[in-house]
Amino acid sequence: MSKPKFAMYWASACGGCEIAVLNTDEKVLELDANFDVAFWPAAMDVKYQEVEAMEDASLLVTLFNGAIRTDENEHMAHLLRRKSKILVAFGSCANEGCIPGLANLSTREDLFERAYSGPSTENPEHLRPQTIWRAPEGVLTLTPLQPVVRTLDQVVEVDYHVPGCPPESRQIAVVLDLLIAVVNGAAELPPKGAVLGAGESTVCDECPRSRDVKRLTKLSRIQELPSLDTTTCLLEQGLMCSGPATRSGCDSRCPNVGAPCIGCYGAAPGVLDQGARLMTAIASVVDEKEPEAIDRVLDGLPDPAGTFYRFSLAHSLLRANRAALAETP
Amino acid sequence: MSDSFEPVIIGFTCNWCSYRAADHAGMTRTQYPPNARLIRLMCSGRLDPTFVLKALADGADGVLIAGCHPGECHYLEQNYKALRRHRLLQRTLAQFGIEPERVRLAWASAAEGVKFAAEISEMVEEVRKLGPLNWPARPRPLATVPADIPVLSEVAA
Amino acid sequence: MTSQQERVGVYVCHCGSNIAGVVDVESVVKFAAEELKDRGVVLARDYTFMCSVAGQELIEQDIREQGLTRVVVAACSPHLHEKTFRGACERAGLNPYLAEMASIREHVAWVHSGHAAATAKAKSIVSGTVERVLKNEALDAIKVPIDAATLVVGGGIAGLQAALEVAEAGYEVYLIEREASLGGHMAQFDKTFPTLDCAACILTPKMASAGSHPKIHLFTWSEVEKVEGFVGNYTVSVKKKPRYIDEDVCTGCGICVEKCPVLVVDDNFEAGIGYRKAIYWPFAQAVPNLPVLDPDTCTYFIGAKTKDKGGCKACEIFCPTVPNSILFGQKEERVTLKVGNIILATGWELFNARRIPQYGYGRLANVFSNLELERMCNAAGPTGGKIVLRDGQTAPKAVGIVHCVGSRDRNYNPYCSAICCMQSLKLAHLVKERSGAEVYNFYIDIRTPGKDYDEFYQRVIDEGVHFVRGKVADVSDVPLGPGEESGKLYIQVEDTLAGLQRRIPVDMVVLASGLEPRHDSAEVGKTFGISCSTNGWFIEKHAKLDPIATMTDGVFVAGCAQGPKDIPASVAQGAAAAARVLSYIRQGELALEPVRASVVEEQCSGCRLCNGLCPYNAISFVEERRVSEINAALCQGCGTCVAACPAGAIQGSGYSNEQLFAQIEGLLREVRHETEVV
Amino acid sequence: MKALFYPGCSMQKNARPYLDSLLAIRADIDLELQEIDDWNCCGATEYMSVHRVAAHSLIGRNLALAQQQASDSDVLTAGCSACYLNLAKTDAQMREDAHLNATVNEALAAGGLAYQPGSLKVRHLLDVVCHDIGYAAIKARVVKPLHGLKVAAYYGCQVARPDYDGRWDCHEHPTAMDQLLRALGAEPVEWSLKTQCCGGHMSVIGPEVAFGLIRRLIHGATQAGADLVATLCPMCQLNLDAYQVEMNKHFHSDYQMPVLYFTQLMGLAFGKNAGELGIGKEFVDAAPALAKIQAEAPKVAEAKRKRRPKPSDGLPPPRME
Repeated sequence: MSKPKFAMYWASACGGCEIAVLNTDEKVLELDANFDVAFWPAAMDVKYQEVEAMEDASLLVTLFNGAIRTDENEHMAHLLRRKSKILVAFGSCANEGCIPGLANLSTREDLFERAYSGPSTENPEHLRPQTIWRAPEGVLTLTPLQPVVRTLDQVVEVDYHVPGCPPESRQIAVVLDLLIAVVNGAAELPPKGAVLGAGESTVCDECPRSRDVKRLTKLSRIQELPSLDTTTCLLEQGLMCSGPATRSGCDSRCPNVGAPCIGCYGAAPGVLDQGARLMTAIASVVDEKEPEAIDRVLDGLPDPAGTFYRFSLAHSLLRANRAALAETP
Repeated sequence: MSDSFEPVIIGFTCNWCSYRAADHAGMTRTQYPPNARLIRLMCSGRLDPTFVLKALADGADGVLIAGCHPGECHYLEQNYKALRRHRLLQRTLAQFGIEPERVRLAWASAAEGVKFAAEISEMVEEVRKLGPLNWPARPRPLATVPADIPVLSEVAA
Repeated sequence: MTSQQERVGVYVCHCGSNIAGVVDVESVVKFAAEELKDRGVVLARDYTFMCSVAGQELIEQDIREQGLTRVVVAACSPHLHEKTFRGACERAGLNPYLAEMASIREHVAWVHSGHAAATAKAKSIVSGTVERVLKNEALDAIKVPIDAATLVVGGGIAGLQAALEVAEAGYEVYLIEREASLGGHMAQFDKTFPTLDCAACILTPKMASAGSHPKIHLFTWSEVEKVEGFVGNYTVSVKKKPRYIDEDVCTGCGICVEKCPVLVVDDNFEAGIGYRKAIYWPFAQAVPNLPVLDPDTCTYFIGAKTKDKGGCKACEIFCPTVPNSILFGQKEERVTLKVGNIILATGWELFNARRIPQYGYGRLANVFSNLELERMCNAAGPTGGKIVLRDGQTAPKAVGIVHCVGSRDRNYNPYCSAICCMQSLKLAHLVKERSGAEVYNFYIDIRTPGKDYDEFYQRVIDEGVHFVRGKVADVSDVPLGPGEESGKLYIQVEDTLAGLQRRIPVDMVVLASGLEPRHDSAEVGKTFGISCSTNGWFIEKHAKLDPIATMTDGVFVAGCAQGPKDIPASVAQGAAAAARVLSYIRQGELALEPVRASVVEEQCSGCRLCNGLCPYNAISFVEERRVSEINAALCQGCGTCVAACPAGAIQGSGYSNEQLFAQIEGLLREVRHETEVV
Repeated sequence: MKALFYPGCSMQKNARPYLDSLLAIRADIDLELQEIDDWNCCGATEYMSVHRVAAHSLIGRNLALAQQQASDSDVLTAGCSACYLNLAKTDAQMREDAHLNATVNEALAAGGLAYQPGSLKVRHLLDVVCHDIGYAAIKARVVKPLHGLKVAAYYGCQVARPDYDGRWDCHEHPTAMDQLLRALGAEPVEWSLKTQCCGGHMSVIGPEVAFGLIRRLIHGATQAGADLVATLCPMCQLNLDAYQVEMNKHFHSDYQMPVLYFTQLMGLAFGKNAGELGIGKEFVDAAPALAKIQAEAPKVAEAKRKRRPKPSDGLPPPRME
């Protein structure tokens, strides 16, 4: 019997998810032993045309990482959906837009302006990337940037979600073990739509720091604090920690080493909008009553949307800035 | 923007003051524009910013949050939580390009039907001036992928 | 459960023409029946009066015969008839919390006039309510036991009446009075209108019975500091201010008062026109019969504060009791009481006429307030009942009584103080009877809507009292021309009946200052969890149908604290409040709305963010399991923690996220659009 | 403190002592006045009832010029009550009435001007002196306290009412000037007629009506034991002072109540000489009254220990608190 086929694809993302899979060490060998790796651009040379030539649903499972930012991303999402029995939104980008999703607060023009005419760019001719370039050697094409970043499940149906930026290697191993077990008939697939490789509570559940009632009178950035207490809750020390509103599963990696959680595992189960949960939670414990005094505390959060929606913007209720959305067809 | 634009406003009111202020406006036959549709909460402290985001994302042009006057909350001081959330929400919404007039916080006691009506009238006019928000709906994927996916090189060309 | 499995019945009420006159009821019914069919609406009906017995039976019948699992009644405000329709559901075997009301009368028909827009709004409200009710869950009312002990705050006539009624029924009453004696304002009056019986004669027996009643525990010179808990189970913290008197030893002989050498103006009981000692009785018939020492004027206390040594101590020296009753070192005490219900009868304050400087009060010697004149008329007052000018001797030959001072005036208080017309007529009668002076009343309208009140007005007219209809512009001691006599007070008024300006010279002006809420009524309201109207009076639960209860269950109002009223109305309201409390006590337990928050432990990470948000301290942290927990008995259901939980781990019954999200979607039905990616 | 200044016509002529005394004291109280260049008549009290739009436009021109010339301060002050009220009224009504605003600005546009209502803070001079300079700063400048001088503070009808921006403690019975007088060392008397009418232009149109009103004020001040009346308005000063003589003739009376501007009293307390302050130009000679303060201020006798009240003294006296 031939081995079931496995694919992994990298759309708009940094590549960290790919590294995280490799970081599972010998688990990759087990993967190879149980699957026929049919398509994995980061690991092997396969052309898109070869994927297009595959039979529909011939891939058992595809781990899709990266957001949908370009026409090419969208095309590959459709293609892989078609060729895969199980499509997994793998990592924060595919699930909720992640850091690339933050670009949704700006229009494409703003982004180009920043990238190609910003203070650190030398570009006196105001060159901009072109989608088609006719060179003497032939026509070069570059996939067009879409108006906003979308998540995989806003483009195609997704079977499972593995959150994290990147997903913890320990958790990836759990997911791979599950897949291998399913292939060998030792386990059944969880219900469609399930979140794999994560906990059911929030980061605080795993965070060892001691905690008390919260009364925020000042919010600081970490570099502004002279020192940090190593054992008490970071939020209580005035740091914006996203832990209370972020799905558990990472073993509270960041708070463990004194860095506040930035929310990469996304919203807790059943939550519609992670940013709104952070917003309401933080605002609720501001210990002031007068509007001016409240504002003074909130001034400690210079970029609320970027803070609360650092990872989940593209998947949030509003998804993007109004001007950027206005460019969508 | 056309003159006939009638904004749709979702109003979140508390059971003790602002919802009763709306009742009071009724009892005193205080007329105000019919653009606001009210939802009763027990307290403005129940106001979850998610409600506001959802209302705006689902087609409302504005959201009114109304509670008891500061210091007069039926639950002692929960309306201050609404105040804080509103201020943070406003800061966040600004980054999404949503004008502050679209999300108004108002205080009205059970006896202030006239004030409540005036708040709605003012807000309707302000939002009318801003024009429709018309937030694009969340994309939902089709259950099936089209059978004929074009070859990528053709898409790019 | 999905909407397909639910069977929703929608009922649209005409409310006579109240709703149907503006909203196209038929169209709303059609909308519900056709467009909301796929949402689970299996029948939609309209009816003239849904709240009528027939209307309710309609619902009951449909539940039984059509198998409705959810009910929506589009009618008036839920504050009026939610209970009615829930009752109908319950009778038909449907959990009452599976019914919802859509307010299309108060929120639509009564406030909008355009038929099309009003009908469209009514439809969206119905749609929102249908979506919401689909997410409703069957709930059971929460039962709480009622502590039979009752707190009455305020020892004026309204509070006395309430306390006596509850105590007579055999239940404990704690009666708290801020002043040193029971009696309130009524004790200051001489006669009461319209019968002119003496206030003391009818009040003091009540004070005495309250003072000696075995079931009434008196706390005078005391104030309520903190109230915690909820109906049936309040914990009240009372501050007892020091009297500097040993209450257990003092016999009330009065030697200390007699010997005290310090005489100060009594701004309280004597309203500023009489004197008292530094140690004093509030008044002769005070209950309890104990003096009180005022450390701000007592020579000993002033000396102790400024020169590190006391002085005088005459009271202590002459006190005949053993041990000595004078306790210079007495301190404030705090007492904690457990009660089931609270009656607030905190009364009123007099409008400060200095705020209208053109009337000269506080500046011109012979301009008096009505309360000052009450004391002047009183045989036990500073002038022994004689009507005299400021010099204490001269009888006035002409007296002007200015009505509506601070009342019915947009610059001060817009409301009618209700009692000042009758009080002014009474004072006019007494002044005329005692001094023979000419008496002029300057009024806007004379309001005498009580039993035998207008008869009294006619009597005063017959006695020769003058009535000038017009608002007084100015009271001045300066004559306008050489034709006017010096030494008089001139009342400048437009006589609107004669159509001319008048300047009437008098010797004495009496300002019928209106009633105002206590200066700290907002704070007191906050302590007891109730609110004040824009004018500062405590808000009753319903202006007509429940002028006794408040929005806070178990807290009732009586007397002028709720709004200006005369003695009979105060007594009636005091008794009514007592009856309401007795009804609760007899029921033994109360059913409360099952709107409560609860923590889903599996989702709670124990971040403790919610812990400080509850004003009732219902949220606690369980160290062993590292989760937060909500005490359902303490939770009042505001939902603040539900909205604040960052993990979405707190659920709110009755107002769940699912219900509210669904309602938002339903309300936005016609503007909501979902695009699909192609 | 800097302010734009609208002098108005009275201060140029009959109320010259008001202007002179103001100029004499402005350095002492650190008040820098920038006169509006090319100002015109305020329309006095009558024009508004003759033609509302024209009157507002006339005043609007002054406001527009002031707005145009404003550099460091948005405060526009006037010493004359009528000038002040007209400026304040036009500003307030233009703020409230969009139609009027448009009409006035249309008229102003013909002269190349425009006024944005609300852009200036229109304030009476007394308001600026009492509330911006402040009593403490004034008291600190006093070198010759007016001890022993009893003064009736007279505000007239136009300053405290209708009080568009809520600047006065009480409309019927204001106390700002009383407090100012106290800061100068004088003793303000308590009297009923602080904001009663002085007769205005009735002294010209219907003198008998004016005489009655003037007499009442002068009698009231006399009855209250005042040595002189302090005023803040050229019209009031003119009526009470110049027409006092006529009034005496009319009633066969012999009141001698001097009427000075509050700025003149400030000047005296600041040690300026009377001539510099325009004192001496008044009809009713202020010299006898001012003689009280020429001498060394009488030593205030050590207050005798207050006698304990006895009920036989009559009822306790009335109090303002």
